[in-house]
Amino acid sequence: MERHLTAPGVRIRGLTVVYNTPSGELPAVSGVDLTLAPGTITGVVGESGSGKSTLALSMLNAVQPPGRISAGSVEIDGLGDVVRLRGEELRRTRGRKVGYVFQAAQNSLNPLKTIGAQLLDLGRSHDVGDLRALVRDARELLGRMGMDGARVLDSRQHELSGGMRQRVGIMFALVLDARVVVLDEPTTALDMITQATILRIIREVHDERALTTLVITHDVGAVAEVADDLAVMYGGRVVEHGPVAEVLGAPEHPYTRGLIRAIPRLSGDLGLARALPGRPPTLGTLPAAGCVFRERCESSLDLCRTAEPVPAARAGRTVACHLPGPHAVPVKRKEYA
Amino acid sequence: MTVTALPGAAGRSRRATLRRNFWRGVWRVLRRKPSRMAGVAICALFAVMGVAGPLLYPAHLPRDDDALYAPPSLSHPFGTDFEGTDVLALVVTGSRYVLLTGLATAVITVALGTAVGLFAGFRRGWQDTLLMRLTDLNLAIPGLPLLLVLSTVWKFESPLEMGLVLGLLGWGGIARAVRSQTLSLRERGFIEAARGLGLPTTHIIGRELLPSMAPYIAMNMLIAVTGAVYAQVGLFFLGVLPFEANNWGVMLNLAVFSGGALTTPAALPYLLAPLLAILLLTLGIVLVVDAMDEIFNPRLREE
Amino acid sequence: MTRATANRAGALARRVAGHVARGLVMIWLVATISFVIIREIPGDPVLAMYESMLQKGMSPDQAERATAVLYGFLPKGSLWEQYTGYMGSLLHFDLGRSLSTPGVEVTSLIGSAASWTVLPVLAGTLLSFLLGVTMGVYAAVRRSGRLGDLLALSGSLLHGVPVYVIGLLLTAIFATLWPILPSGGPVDVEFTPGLNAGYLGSLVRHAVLPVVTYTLASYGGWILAMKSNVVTVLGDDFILAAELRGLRRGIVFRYLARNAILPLFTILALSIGMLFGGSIFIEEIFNYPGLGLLLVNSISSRDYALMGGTFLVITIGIVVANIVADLLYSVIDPRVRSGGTA
Amino acid sequence: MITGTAITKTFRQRGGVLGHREVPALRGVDFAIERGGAVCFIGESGCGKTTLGRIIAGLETCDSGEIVIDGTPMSGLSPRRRRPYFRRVQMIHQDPYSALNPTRTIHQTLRAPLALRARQTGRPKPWIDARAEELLALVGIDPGYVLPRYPHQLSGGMRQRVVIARALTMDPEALVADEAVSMIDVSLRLGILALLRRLREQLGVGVLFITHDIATARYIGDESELYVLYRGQVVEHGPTETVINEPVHPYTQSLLSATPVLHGLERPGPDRIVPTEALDERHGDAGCLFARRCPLATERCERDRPVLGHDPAYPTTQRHACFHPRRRQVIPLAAGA
Amino acid sequence: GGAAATDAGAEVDVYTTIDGTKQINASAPINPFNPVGSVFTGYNGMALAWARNHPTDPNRFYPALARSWTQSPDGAQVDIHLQPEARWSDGKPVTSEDVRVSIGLAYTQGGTAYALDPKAAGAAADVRVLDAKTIRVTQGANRSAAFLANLLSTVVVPAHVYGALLPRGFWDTLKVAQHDRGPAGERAKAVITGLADKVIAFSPEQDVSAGPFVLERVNPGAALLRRNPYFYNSRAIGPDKVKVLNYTGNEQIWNYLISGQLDNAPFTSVPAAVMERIRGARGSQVITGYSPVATSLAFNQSHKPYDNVHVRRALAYLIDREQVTRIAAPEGGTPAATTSGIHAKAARAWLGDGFAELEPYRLDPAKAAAELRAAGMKLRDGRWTMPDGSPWKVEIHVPASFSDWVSAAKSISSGLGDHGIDATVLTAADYSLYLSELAKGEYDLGFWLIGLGPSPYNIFQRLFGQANGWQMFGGRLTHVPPGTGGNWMGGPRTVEVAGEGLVDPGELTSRLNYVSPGEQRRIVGVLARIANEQLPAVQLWDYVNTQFVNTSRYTGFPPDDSEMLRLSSGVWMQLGMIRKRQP
Ligand SMILES: Nc1ncnc2c1ncn2[C@@H]1O[C@H](COP(=O)(O)OP(=O)(O)OP(=O)(O)O)[C@@H](O)[C@H]1O
Ligand SMILES: Nc1ncnc2c1ncn2[C@@H]1O[C@H](COP(=O)(O)OP(=O)(O)OP(=O)(O)O)[C@@H](O)[C@H]1O
Ligand SMILES: [Mg+2]
Ligand SMILES: [Mg+2]
Ligand code: NI
Repeated sequence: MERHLTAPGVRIRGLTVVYNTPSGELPAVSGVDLTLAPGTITGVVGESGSGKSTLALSMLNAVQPPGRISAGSVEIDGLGDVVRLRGEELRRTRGRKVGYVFQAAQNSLNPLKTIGAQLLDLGRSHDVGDLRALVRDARELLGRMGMDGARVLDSRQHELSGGMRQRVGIMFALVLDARVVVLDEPTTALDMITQATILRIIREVHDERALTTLVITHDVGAVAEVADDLAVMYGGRVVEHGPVAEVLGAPEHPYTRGLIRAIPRLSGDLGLARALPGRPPTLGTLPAAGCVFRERCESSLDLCRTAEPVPAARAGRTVACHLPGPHAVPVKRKEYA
Repeated sequence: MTVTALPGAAGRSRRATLRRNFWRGVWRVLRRKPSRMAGVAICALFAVMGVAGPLLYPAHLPRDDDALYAPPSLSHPFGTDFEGTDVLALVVTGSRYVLLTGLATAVITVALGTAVGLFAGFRRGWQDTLLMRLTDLNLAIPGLPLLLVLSTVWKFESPLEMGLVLGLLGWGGIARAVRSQTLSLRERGFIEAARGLGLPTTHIIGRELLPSMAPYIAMNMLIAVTGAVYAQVGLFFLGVLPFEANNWGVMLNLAVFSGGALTTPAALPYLLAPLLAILLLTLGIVLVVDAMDEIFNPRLREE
Repeated sequence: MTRATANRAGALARRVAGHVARGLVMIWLVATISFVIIREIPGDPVLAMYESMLQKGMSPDQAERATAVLYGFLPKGSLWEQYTGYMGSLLHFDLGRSLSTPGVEVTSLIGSAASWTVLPVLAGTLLSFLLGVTMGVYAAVRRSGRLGDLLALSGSLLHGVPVYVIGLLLTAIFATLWPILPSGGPVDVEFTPGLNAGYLGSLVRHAVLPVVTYTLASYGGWILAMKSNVVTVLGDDFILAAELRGLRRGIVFRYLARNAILPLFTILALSIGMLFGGSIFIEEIFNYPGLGLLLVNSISSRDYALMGGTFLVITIGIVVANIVADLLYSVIDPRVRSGGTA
Repeated sequence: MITGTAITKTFRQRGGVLGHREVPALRGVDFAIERGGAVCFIGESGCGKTTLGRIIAGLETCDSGEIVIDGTPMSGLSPRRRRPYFRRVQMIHQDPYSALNPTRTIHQTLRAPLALRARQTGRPKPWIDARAEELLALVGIDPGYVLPRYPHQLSGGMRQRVVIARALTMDPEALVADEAVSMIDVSLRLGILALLRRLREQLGVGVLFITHDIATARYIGDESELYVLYRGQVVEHGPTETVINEPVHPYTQSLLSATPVLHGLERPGPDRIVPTEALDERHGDAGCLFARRCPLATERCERDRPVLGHDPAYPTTQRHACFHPRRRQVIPLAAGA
Repeated sequence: GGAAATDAGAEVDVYTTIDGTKQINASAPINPFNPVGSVFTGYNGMALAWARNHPTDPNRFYPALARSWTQSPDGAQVDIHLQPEARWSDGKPVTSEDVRVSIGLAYTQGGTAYALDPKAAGAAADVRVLDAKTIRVTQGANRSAAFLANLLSTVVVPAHVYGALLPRGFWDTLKVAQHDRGPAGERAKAVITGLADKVIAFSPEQDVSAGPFVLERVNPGAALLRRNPYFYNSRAIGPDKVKVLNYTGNEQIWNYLISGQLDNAPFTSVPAAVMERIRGARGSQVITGYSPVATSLAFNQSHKPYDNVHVRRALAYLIDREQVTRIAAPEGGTPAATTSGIHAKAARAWLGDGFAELEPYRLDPAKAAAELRAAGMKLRDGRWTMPDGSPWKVEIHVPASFSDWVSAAKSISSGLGDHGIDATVLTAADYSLYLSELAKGEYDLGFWLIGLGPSPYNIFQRLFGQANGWQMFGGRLTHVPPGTGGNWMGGPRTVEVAGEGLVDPGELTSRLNYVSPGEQRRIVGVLARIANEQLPAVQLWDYVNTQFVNTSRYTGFPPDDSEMLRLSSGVWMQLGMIRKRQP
């Protein structure tokens, strides 16, 4: 099969997703701008409740009620604005154009059907003419990920280990040759060694198939291992976005800085490590105006209380903070928004 | 670290606040759907009927010798029975026995079922196996047929006895469900933690396990009330229970078998009145059960 | 692979054996309990038969002639002797001879009654199952809408209302106020039994009210159970995952339905077993000659053998249904079928 | 203060009427913890960490072996007599969501054990409420805010602190913290770890820390010891820093190598060994338990099982169970270095 | 179903009825010896003759298989002459041998006429076939006035079907059983009674009937009979088929009647409202006649205070029998004129003017109060108490399954309540239980059937028989104390009767069996007075034989008070009455 070796780019603009709660509609993602450069892996990190999964679901226009996308667009090269898609068109996009690996891939398979049967369902749903070829592809992909494809296709969910299920999830996302892949917490609940393997597979498959990949996780370490770019979310906003090494090596946003400092690490000075003070915000406790992070920020300004910082390019990345950055170098290599 | 000794009153007032908040939460849950209010109103109506109903009428209900099976009228909204007694009065005064039995049965069923289920689930081991076999047996014995057989041996002379027998027959389902709930709750950290802290078993069962199962138990209790009312009215209807002057089931029985309610419309009101009472009671309880989960769940109660 | 299959079959066989063993113990226990209870029931069947014949206007001599012979059918010997005799003949599937239908084997009475019970029970249960399951899915999918609410409420109400209320109301409506259906009996006698239109038509016409009553009485339970199952499955990740893979709605729906129905099949098996005993009210109201009515009549005529036999058969129905439900569960749910810890 | 010798535990799983399946969870584990000391157990999922923790906390009994608390061997005592000893060892559960009864306020949750404690020690009633506030303050949360609330109204971090406070009501001498931070947001993990360290230092409470994330083990404080468990066996033991920096056993090395590298802050260690994924564990119990996954395994490893012991080549504080011991530098190094 | 019935009836004439004596049981054999067998008296079940419904004389019959009979003047010997044309439905003639086999089979079942015990009153001692159509039966030593009646009610079955049931040498064995006093006799008795099961269980493949109909098919809901072309009076039979519907409760019969499905329904109790609807049905007619049964409220005289005759009388004065009957049996009963132990119609015939002299016990609170005071009962705050001041609660027991009795009991208790006596109704789960508890003496007051005519012995044996302590053992009368041997009424063994002195009512009753008609009349008079004065029971209402017929398809039903009314419509047809209505 001949592959087009140009990966599509993805541009999220002004995306706002609200959830309908007893206290009104509250934004879980508000005004997010994010550009996924073609052929890169972008990692999104953030604490629980920061809106990562919501963002990921928006990429397929699949926010579940009581949530809805209230504003913004998700432009994917060759597809247009996913948020506008409806009905059949939307269904065909899912799986075929945009692959999604579920947060809890552990449970993302129908417990009653074999993987093979579910694969055929997938093929039929997307009018794949040659189902044999589909099965062959799937077997190949599974083999590529270090499994016995034939056996896996014959198995049901409960006969597979966590790591295997996760790989089956990845297979489902890729087997129809989707070029944009979204992985939501692909390694949560897996142990260290399995996690390492999955991360390696993600990286390799991404490179082989020329994908544009979004990896969502709360584990900075996992992202750092695979991603090219890193977006840090807090309270429904992307507060910092840039090349992974730079964001980690020289965090600009105080939240990023605090987050990195809070990661337990195998080496380095124990004394420097410190937990972020305060509690992670939830929909209800997010401040209505000003910077969402200001209550936990060690260097918040008066300005932070009234004005919400606008994401701005600085030091080779985009940062949403009122604090002046150390070196204001314009974005060079890629576009970060 | 500051240590402030709190006066004992603080604890008490804290508890009072808790209670107040609880009732406020209940109110909020009920207000969320008007149907729930209706349910509570219906249940309250029946409760009042059971408590005060018989007081509204003389001990011997008046009879009108010339109005046997009279059709519905203003003075007799549901007509009269074979003796010329007002049917509505019969339904109202009959509610006490029916509801009392229902309540007695429900209490016994739930208490027994919960106790067995809790014990089995909490103790595990051979006691569990034994109790579960017993439960299986209880479930395998067909209840209604056995009741029919028993009714020839046992004189159900008081609502309590009635409740006891119905309760003894019906605890199996609850026991099994409570056991599985207990088993799953046991796996929850907080029960294990309580055991690790060395808290007494009474505390663990009474304060930790039971409250967590409260909505479930309360729901079962209500359902058991209806179940008992039905079983009992049904047995009276079949005519195997001792005669009670005013009793819904006896009314059904007499309406069908001596009034010919299913044959001519004349005695139909006499049949329909208790049927409607049962329907209404069911409706009320169904509507209240609907709110039960939210009432007992602090999270749902508050929002 | 073959080894695994063999292992699996072995595990299943062991499971079946275990269930059957436990079921047998249960049946023995129930048989013993019912034996003791039934033998302890006071009441003189012969006297009762005599007196009721008098009341029907028979002359005392005639009545005496008709009942005198029944004394020979009364159980004799000590309780223990009766018990061992009873258990012994149980082993030969011999339930003794009926007293109220003298000279007739209890097994044959039960056999013919069972066939009348099975017909409407099966029809009613299956009908209510289908109806309840469909409506349950609908109520779950539309659970925030008015219609869904209404469906669920109707389910709770019907589930809660006792079966005799339904039966009495239906009879009052369709046999009394607006008499379009026969109010009782199993079939008209004019028609030669067999596969002819008249007989079958009559069979169906007589079965309508009982079956509808069964259906309405159990429909509520199904709709509630199905609704809650569907809501649970809807919350499961694999449904969302299937949607996110772009599966056709029909396929997603099938995933949903299959997973939600699965646990219901075991309840279905159980409820079919239970209904044999629970049919008393319906059979009483509609004069349907099934097991329930047989039991009631055997009790009032103190037909010990028949009473014990019917009771036992009803219990066996439940025990067997339990076993079937358990096995069914392990057969249709692959998670249990493999027998492992998964 | 607490020592365990040769602790074994085998679970029997019922498989039908006759068949039993035996799952060896622990195969002769020795450990010792001093007053105010810290012991960490690490290992993959299913290696027996939780089982060990529960045995130490008295929630489970071992098949053989001996737990000695304050010089009293537990095996000789009746369950009733054992209880006061085990009360000195309190367990902190992994999941702060299920560890608190959702129907009880924090005040109620703390009151019950405190009332018991008051009865045991003959303290007056007012002490109970005072002590509750004191303990909450000790774990770093505001008693006034927390006491009247239900668990669902608190964040994960707060809940875990409440759980710790509850464990402290019994004035324990040791805490068993089973994955106590793995369900807590990354940004807050260090806070809990720091709290445990502070409890060690201030109250002299020993901490048995169970984790699958070796990095967190470092943060439990100085002088902690690390036990690496593999399939119910300790394969390496030594001071935490030593084991992390100079692991000897290939399994330890695999675990450490699997830890993601924070690119930009760190670079991989030179000797990382590629971890092989978990095989079906039902296979072979002969020889070294790790042999099938070990890239270095030889014939001998398949045959004999190495025992945990000192190796003259390494400091006396470090023990391992391997026929091919070799120190490797696998942990990430600082990026700048 | 009604519609289906009329559809099918379009081609053949189907006569629809129900059997009042038993429920249809499709599993039961087609065998008249089986109490629930699918043999319907008068249709496919034939006796030698059919008893007339006479108030006083049990020996009046309509001929059936016996065309005529002659009894010797002393009543010891009866010659029976069979219908010369009688044939079985397979064409074989009905012969004396058939009758002999039937009598032989009857011996295995036990009964009055065919008792193995030769000392039993009215037992047949010898059966002799005189010719193919004549048979002679001789009564044993203990003569009974009921002998002829019992003999003529013998059910006749075909010898070629049932004959094999009697083993070879049966009649010799019977002789031994009847006459040998030693072990051989006992053995022979055992052999004969041992046949009972086999006889009852005997199940012919198909019906062989000498009646006007023969069974075609039976299912749980109904039995279908078709005409027997060989019936001796076949020309008289109108319908082609007879459908006997099953019923489990009266309410079903009501439904059948209202929808006009039944051409005839025998005695059925009916509430007033239903009766109105039935009368409203097209062609529907109600025939009433004499039914020798009455309902009473009987006392347990071994329980206080019912041992006191004043208390019993007081209660009798307080029961408004008119009202009770109106509530419980508005169509099926007439309020008892007094308590005589006899149905009013028979009582008038037996007692003549004496009937009017009996105390009628009309509702009279004042007399009741006087009687209660005479019994030492006390009135406190408007409620009567026991002489010692302890509360008095009248507990009326009824079986729950008889709704008319339940309503009556309720009405009585309400009425007593109105007059200061606390009364409750207690039900027993079913009739079996009721009877056994009653017999054990557990009840104070219970409902009890009395007045079973027409034989005077049967009438009074209900009041002064086993239930009151008098038992017949091997032809000897004994008396057992209350609480034993089924003596629950607990009355005194002897009573003072004005003009008679001290009499033993049980002994008097047993004498009714064999004394001359004149003596019978005298004894009945005495016993009626005892029943009226001593009040072992309060007679509540006398049943009326209410029959329903529908004349839209058939005509020629018997009129009110016909002596045929207790016989099935099959007998009416045999007697040539029922005719198809001409369009
Ligand atoms: N169905 C819902 N109804 C109401 N609020 C919701 C719903 N789903 C999510 N939210 C809220 O939206 C916010 C974002 O949720 P989201 O699941 O996107 O977070 P996340 O970053 O993926 O968190 P996690 O790391 O826990 O998966 C949270 O505050 C959450 O409480
Ligand atoms: N109650 C039990 N019954 C049967 N087997 C058990 C039981 N508890 C644990 N096991 C088994 O014992 C082994 C060790 O389990 P344990 O929970 O101690 O592992 P763990 O190291 O804590 O794993 P995780 O990291 O997943 O928490 C596992 O194979 C597990 O399946
Ligand atoms: Mg998420
Ligand atoms: Mg664990
Ligand atoms: Ni139910």
